[in-house]
Amino acid sequence: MELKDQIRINAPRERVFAALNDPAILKQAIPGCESLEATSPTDFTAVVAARIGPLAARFTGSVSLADIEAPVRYTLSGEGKGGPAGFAKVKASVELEEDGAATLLGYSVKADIGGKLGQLGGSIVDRTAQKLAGEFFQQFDALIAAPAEATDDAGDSKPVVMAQPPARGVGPVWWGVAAMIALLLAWMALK
Amino acid sequence: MSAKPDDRGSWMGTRLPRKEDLRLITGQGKYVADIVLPGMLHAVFVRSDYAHARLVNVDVSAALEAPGVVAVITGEEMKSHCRSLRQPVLLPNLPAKYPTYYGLAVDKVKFHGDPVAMVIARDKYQAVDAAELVVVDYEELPVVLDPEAALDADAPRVHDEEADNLMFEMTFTGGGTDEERAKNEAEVEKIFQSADVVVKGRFRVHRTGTTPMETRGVLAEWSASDGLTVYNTTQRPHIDRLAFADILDIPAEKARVIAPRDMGGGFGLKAPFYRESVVVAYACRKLGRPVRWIESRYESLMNIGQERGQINTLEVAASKDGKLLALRNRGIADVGTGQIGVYWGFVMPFLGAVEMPNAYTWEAGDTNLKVIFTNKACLTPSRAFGHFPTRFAMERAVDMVARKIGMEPSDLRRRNLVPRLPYTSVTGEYYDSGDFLKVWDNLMVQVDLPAFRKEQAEARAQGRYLGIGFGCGVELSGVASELMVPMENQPGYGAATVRIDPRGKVFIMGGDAPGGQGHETTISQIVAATFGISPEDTIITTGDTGTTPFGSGTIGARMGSYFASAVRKACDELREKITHVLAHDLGIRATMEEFAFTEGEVVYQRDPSKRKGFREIAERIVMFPINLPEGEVGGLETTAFFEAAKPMICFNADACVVEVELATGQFKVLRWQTSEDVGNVINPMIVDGQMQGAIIQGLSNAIFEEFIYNDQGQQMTADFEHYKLATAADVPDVKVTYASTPCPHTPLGTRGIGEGRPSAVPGALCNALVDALAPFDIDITELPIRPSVLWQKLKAAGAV
Amino acid sequence: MYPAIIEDYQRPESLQEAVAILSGYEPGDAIFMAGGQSVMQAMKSRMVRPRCVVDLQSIAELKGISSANGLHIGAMTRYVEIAGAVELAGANAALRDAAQHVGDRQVRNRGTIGGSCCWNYVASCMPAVTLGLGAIFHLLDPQGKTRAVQADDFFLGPLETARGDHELLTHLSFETTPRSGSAYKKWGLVTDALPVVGVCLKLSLDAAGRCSAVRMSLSGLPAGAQRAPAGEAALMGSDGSRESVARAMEAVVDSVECHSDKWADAHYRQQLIRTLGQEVAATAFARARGEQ
Amino acid sequence: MKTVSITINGERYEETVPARMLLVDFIREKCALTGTHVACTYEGVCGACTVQLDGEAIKSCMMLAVQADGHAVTTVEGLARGAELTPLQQAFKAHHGLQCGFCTPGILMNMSEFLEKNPDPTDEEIRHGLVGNLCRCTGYVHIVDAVRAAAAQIRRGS
Repeated sequence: MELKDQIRINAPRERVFAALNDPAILKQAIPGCESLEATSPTDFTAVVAARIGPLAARFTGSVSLADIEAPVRYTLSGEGKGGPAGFAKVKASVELEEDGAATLLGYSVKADIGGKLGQLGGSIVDRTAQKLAGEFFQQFDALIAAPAEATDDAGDSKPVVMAQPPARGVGPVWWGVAAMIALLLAWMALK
Repeated sequence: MSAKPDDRGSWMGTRLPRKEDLRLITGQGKYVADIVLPGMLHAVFVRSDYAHARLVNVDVSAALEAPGVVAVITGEEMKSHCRSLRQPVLLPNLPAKYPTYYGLAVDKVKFHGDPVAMVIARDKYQAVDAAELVVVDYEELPVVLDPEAALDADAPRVHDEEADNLMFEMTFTGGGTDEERAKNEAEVEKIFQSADVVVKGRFRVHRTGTTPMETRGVLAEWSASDGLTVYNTTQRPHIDRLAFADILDIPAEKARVIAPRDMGGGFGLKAPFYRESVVVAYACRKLGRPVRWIESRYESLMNIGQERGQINTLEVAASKDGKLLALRNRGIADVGTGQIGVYWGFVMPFLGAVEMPNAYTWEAGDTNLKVIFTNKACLTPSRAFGHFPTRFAMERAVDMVARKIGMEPSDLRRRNLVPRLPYTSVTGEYYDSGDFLKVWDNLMVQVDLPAFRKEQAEARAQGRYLGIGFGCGVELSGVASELMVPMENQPGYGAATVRIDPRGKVFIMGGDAPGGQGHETTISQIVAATFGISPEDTIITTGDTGTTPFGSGTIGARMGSYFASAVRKACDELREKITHVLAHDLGIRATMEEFAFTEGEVVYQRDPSKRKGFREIAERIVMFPINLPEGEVGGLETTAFFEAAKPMICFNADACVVEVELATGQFKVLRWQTSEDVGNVINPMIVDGQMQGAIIQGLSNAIFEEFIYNDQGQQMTADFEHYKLATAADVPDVKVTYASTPCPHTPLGTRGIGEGRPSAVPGALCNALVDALAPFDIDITELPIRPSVLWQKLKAAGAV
Repeated sequence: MYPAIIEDYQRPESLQEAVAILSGYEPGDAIFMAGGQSVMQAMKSRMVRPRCVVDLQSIAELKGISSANGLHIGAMTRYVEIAGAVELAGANAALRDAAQHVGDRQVRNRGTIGGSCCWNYVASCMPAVTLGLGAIFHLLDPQGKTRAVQADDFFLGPLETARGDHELLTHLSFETTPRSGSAYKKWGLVTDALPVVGVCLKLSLDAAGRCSAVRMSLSGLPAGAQRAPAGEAALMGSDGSRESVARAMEAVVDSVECHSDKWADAHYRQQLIRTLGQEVAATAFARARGEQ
Repeated sequence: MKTVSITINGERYEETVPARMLLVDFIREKCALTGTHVACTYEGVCGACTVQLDGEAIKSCMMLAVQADGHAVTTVEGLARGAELTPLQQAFKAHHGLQCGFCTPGILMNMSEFLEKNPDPTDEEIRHGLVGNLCRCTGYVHIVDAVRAAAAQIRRGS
């Protein structure tokens, strides 16, 4: 499965990159994220309790970062294990581009799923992954763009959630995790 | 409803309802999953999620702690306690790379579904619970899936110990030396250069198979005194017995295999020797308790039943008046891991290549086959063993020639059928007997082609697209030792023990193991006809190595050819003895031929007042063996063997009519008509059923079924929601007719039938579709053929 | 295979009892079992591992079709009953079209309309048909409060619905509009398989025989049951001519996302939308005119 | 564990079983009625386990045993009365409607209810009725013949 898109985030590039490195923000943005921990400067684990409709599962993912070129780009590879359900592997790259005061965030993800997860995932894998990626971005945008909007007097202000400065070296784990959850959910979404 | 013997009092050729049926329609059948032994444990396999990975660690500690768990077996344990499955008894005498492998994966997993561990628990639900707790640490390796790419020098290797992924290569034409083959290639090339017409296609057939409704099952028990007894869903119990003994290092007399009397279909899938059986047998010996494994459908679809899977690049040269001249084929078979004993995945494509020339005469041929390892499940035999793909290619190519020269495909076929037998094909296959033209002409009478062409034209004028398609096939009627010994390292002869008891009841023991073909009924008819008794008075036992004579199993249409012939031979030996004693008792000099066995009596035909009841003479010989002719002893039991000097064949031809809806490419098979040479028919009802079943399997394979691996080698079709079998509402009625020629090489003139029968189907079907859409000039060279594919072709041709 | 351990099984006899049992569990830990023809697949493959199964079979109020005061169908009404219900004509005949071809006889003898809609599998018929017919879903919560949800708001995407964790779907209600007809047809590779694509159409005719109201929905696509507003707009005013239907279906094809899988590629799905659209339109118009 | 009481072929079975036990396992293992078969994993597509629940054909692998508590189940063992086969069973024998017999019990249980609902079916209706029962041996031809013949026999008899 491949996902590729570019989205516009209402915040300057440095800030977007920093937010992508902020476990607190990411934890809030990732649907169902229970924990997000760095095990080394470039390795992270996350536990996500995913739920779709009647189905629920807990999923453990690990992600490694490479080619970090702040605040422009990085790549990551991750693997998620769903126990007897199978596994998911993710390779992703992201690139941030300045667009005035905002940032264009381009991403491409290649994910492979295996075991029962993939066999029963069928054709709705992409859709579910896209949906979750969409949810993530919506939340992410809301979390980091809100202060800027507030200062712009741009209507309803949203709560400022950015509570603490980015932890050093914590990378954009959301990628792998979001895609992996998506895959897990796709697996579960089958009859 | 009960059938009667014919006018001569014979049961041969009658539509006798089956002896098997009463127990099966009342729920009294005993399949392997119905057998329960005291203290029986349940086994579940943990299988690889990866198509290719190194096994870093298999942690069974949590599983061992789980409720109800008795043991967990790993590959390391199997390797240190048992031999590999690469045992001489399971190795063909053909030059191929034979991987060494064990009951469970060791070091590496090589396909998605490779067994890694086996969990044994007191309760089957608990066994599944515990299997989830086995933690396997994999180090993923790159996969090789495309058989052509697998030959690249830098392709990942499926088996580390081999230099490359080329398992087997053979040229089937031209002779034994490189020089002879090169000369042949040049000669074939010359024919192609000068031929009026040449057609060429890359004919790809997907992975599909036959999928019996009963999955595999193994129940093994161990006793210190008797050794190992295995109830196994197998078509060849006697070979299995030797394999168990060799692999587990058990004295052969302490190994017994019983194929349950009721087996839910085999179709070749149950003919190999499987590694799971070894693990179950090992576990029962280790634990001293019976262990049973019943395969889930999920496992079955991931591990076995995958066949076909070939790409044949076939060229045919012909003259403009429709004479087929030469064929040239380059075959590629994607064999998967090659890790299935007896067949090793490559024996099927091997035979498929041999059978490619089909029933046509050729001046020359040049055929080569490469069989290639990939990270997929090993091909397993399935009915139409290896030649479903080659025959698809040939039957399509023949139609392509006909279209190119503007000839009716049926006329072109008839013109090129081997006119007289025996005949040896360009690949060296011997066709012993029969009359292909008679079979063909019968088909054409059934079909009435001129009437169809008229119907087709009228329909087309109304915007309806009907088409007719033909196909035919030479099939092996059993497999002679001449072919079996090199191909499977096993004998081809048929063996039967026949015993008559003092009540005149006849017991027949055979080493084969049927799975629904109706052996009990068919054999009872032969025996009844031979002794002039009722089929009710016969008892057939198969499948138990402890009580039956050695046999190679129920494979390759051996029933009507070899087993039936052995039974007849054994009966004849007993008739000889009976008439010898009877003549002595009657005080006459008479030969066996002068007696008739009829209606429960043995009658001296020159003086019918001289007669004796079959039961009485049986009782006399078995129970009162005194005053016998000189040199004769009491008892009525013998074992006979039947072997044909040369391979034997049967022949069939198909025609089908389809209708295609242009707007969607959806099509319906309206009629399916066959013509068969099956030799003398023992029970036409059973033969009809075999043919109908085979043809529908062929259709289901060609249209609905497909084993799919994704680009990571993940098997994506492991349940019946994803691997679609045809339902009753998806397939046509099948009308079977006969134009038989008795086989001169079997005592009853019978031929074995059914094994190869699906192979004519995909060609006939696709020929009909192409015929229906002739105005748009489309072609079909790949299977499966589905509405979406047909619609794309119609769209590309501008039809929609 | 076999379900994971189920700690408890309950078979309540009243609606209140049913919602009360479920409310005693964390979301997802207890599930309602209707006909079970989807849930059992999920439990046997261990994708769903409920602690408690609440079997709805003994609640009489959940069963049956009533047309006394508008059309009501109990959530536990089985396909076999819907398939044979002669009162489902005209505006709601599509329910029968669908129910007659769900799965197989055995599935139709167990499977229910409510179970199917609450499961909302990505490729299934009943969600699309109830959406196409504009059904209203009636939900009951543990406090005894009921609420009615329009089909458009009920289906949130594959496997997700507006039903709250502790709510029970009690019944569905449908409009019985005069001079209306509906139809549903799907295509799958084998007979009565899950839809590769299915089209549901419901329309009402004015005095001149032209479409005055239309709802159209699709099944089998990655979005799950979905409306086809472009097709609806294009069909307004149509007299049912092949040309007008063709235009409408082309609008649908242009506006929905089709996917490729092993059964059919995206282009073929689009073609099925066109051809099935013609078939259901012919039937729906005929039914609206009272011809069927 | 739950104690259930299920009447199978007229005989009441009271057993204490885990809630997760499938009805088909109850029938096969608790009651030792092994005529009902299993041929798929979780998908419930093959129909080999078809029994009748209160007279209606259902797949016993798609139901928990506890759900059948208080109900009446008929399995293939309950079709014949003693030695007397039903017309459908007789027709399957007479028309060679089975080969390996693995799918047959499920087909008999489905078709016997089908014929009660539709005593005079067309071939197309028979084939449609059989969609929930996969058979790999026969190609369905003789099965359709048998059901058609049984229908005629039942109509003549009543």
